[in-house]
Amino acid sequence: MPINKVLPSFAAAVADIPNGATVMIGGFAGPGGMPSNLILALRNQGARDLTVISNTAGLPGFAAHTGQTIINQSVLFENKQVKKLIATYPVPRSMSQISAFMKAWQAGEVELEVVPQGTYAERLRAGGAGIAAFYTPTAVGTQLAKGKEVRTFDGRDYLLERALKADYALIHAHKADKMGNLVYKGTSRSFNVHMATAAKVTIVEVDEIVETGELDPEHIVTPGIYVNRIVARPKERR
Amino acid sequence: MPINKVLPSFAAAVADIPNGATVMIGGFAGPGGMPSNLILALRNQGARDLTVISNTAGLPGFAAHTGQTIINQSVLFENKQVKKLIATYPVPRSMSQISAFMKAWQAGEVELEVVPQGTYAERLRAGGAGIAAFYTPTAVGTQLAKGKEVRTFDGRDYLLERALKADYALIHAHKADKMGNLVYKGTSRSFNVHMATAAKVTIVEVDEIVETGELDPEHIVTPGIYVNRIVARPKERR
Amino acid sequence: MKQPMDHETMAMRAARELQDGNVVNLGIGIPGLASNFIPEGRSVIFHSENGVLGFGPLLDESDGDVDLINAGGQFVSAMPGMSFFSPADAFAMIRSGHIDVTIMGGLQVSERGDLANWMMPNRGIGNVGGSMDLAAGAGKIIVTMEHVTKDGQMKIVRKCSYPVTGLACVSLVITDLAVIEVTPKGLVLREVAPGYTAQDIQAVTEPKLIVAKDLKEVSL
Amino acid sequence: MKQPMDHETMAMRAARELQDGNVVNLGIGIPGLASNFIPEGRSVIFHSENGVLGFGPLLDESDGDVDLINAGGQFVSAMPGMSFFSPADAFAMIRSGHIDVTIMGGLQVSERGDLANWMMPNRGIGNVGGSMDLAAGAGKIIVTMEHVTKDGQMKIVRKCSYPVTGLACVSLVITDLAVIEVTPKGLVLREVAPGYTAQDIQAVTEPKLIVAKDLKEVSL
Repeated sequence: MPINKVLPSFAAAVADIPNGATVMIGGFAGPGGMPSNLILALRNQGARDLTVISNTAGLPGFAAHTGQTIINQSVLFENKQVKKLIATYPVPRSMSQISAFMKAWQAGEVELEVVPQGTYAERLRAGGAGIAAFYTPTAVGTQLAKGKEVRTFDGRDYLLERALKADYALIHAHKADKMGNLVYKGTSRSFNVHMATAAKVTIVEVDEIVETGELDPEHIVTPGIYVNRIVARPKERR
Repeated sequence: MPINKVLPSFAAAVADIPNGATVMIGGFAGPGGMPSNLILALRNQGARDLTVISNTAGLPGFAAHTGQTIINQSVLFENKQVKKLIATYPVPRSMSQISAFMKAWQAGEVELEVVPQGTYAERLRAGGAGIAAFYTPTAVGTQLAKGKEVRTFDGRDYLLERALKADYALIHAHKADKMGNLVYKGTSRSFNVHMATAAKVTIVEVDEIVETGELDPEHIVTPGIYVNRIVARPKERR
Repeated sequence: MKQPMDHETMAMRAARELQDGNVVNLGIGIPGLASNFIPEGRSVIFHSENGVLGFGPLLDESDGDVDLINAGGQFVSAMPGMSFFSPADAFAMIRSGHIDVTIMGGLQVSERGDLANWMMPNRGIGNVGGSMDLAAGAGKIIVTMEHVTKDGQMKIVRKCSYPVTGLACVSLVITDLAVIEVTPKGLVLREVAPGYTAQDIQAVTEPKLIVAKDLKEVSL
Repeated sequence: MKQPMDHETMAMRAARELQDGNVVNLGIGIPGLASNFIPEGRSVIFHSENGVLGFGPLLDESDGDVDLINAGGQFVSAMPGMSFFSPADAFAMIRSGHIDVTIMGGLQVSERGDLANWMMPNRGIGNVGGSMDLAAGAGKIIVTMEHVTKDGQMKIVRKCSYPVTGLACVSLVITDLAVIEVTPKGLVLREVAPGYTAQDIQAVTEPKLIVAKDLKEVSL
């Protein structure tokens, strides 16, 4: 049977995510690369007590055009589905902006682990690469090093950091073929590419689905073996 | 000044490699992706006591067409320029074939460190990623784990492995633009792509040099900041 | 009449283990031949350590392209859906459990599934290549090898005397004489080559074999 | 007459530190403005943590593309030689020393070059983003910030009281009042804003400043 991972709806793609699951959510922060329709489907599906691994918790207006409607992780906090967030940039830049996450965090409803962004990227990569842990020079001597092993190599101190893995990854790519090979667009590649490799089930929202063979083997960024489910955005929501 | 890293000759590109340098040599094993002209230039240049980091020590006939002349790492062993080799597949597959490296090794003229290929790839990547060391499940319980720290994460044993770095990398790519952005061809990408990031000075032999801007930003595999010197193969030797 | 399996038959038997949609890494030699015998109706994606997924059948040298090889140095063909990537990415796939099955050659397999296949001790030097990474990371490890060495030494042993490639990693051993499963209880003899009995196999196998209740002749 | 530098002037001064061929990462705010003032004849390659190298000037929102942003969420322009890659690759570049210069904002800089810029303790929560990786990995770290806070607190201090981003990592501090170099011997006052004396700067700087023999007015 030719491999075909395309599903008919975002709802079908996230239907089996159970309460208590660990879910990676891709993108960087703005609308580019954000799997908005999958996030919305997870909001509507209602799974609770989620651990969310995501660069931000939703930043209002980040890298968006004025008036552009942006659906991001924020809806999951508004809907009280998240018990823990692992992120690098959890709150709006300005202290005057209050996000749904910030409210939940202030109310003590959600736990937070802040990770330096390079360590976060590397922990995701390690999760998808079968590497249990690694030593990085980042954050040595800071409060984010608290409780972590420090070790000296060649006269320099490094922190031991563990791999990040998840039950599900919700990501966005530009194009997929039916086998799940993916290409991205510009800086919207971002964390999508690492999360695809680090989750048991990777679900991709794409702008366009093409026939297997249409993507140049030299240009494929995420090989299809990492992808489990593909759903195309309706044209009007691309 | 527009950046232009193109040099006129292979000899000029390797002229400053000193005795005792650590040199990575790219490619996998066959002629595809092998920086043959740079290797030949290094042979002619004559630097001695080199530590060579390379997947093989030159495998006669590997992935080559009958009668095809192949210049590979072997010439450096023939010319007695190497004091240590770090490799995954150091000798010919058949016990009846004797390579220049094998002779030198049997004569006690060259030291050998054998590394599992995945660990080798990951050590190269770590060298280019500022990661000092990492824990991998590969080789636990084997003789290649001798002297290495074993540590248990989530009930599984892992080995601690260190990054590999070098003074110089000699690599092959398909095309370069003048800033040093690189694309490769098929499976000839191989270790070239990791070595480019892990050496202080990366020297690239390419099939073709194009103007900066001609390579699609989505398709560049090695960004130009990793590349120091570029030399094009003469057309008849591509 | 006793009829050991030839290499093609062993490869055919190994290929039967490949399920629809499996991602598969094949060693050179007998394992590589398995790519010619994928059961009808099953899509299998081939992976190689040098950085390629989804390639097609092996090519004759004259048709081959030096820029499209597998890790064994064989020329392979292009297929729709193929992709290229770095060796670090190729081994990331292996270690993270994305390779469902690997078929490898073997020098020795032990009772508990330890594998030795990277070094002939009498040579004093070995080519490890990707074997240890596959032993540590691949989902199901199938070893295809002769049941005994050319000079009659047993290769299925209590404990490997050759340097090991990985510990307790082998799931299934397919030899010219038998198909043997590695289980927590020990080695289970599942199938024999035509004309062979369980006793025949035990005679050339060092550890005590558990004979499957439904022991049968190898079928393809 | 005393004339503090405005943000554009601070950015101009910071831009003078960028050498031909440098790979440069700019934070948002004053650092980002520096991209408008690269000295004539110098080629500088801009890097951003989200996975892009070699982009051009910032774009107005109306001209921007959501698929071409920097890590600060600003729209940037395409340039010949630009490349896209993953964040893990972007931070590999940072940690491995391939970023020559980074210009960042600061909340506090200590005598020995410790930097605090990721968390206002009174907020109780911080956005670390890529700041700690840049602090650990970038070649030369330039901090641009006001010399004192809005309510007159000193920001160049003996020891940071805010949570630190990195230890002994800052090379140069450019404030609205002065240019100060971090050296093994201590902080060296190199340049002052028009009309300011060394005493003026010392009065708003907690650690003892070493006054450069050739102390001069900031020149652009």
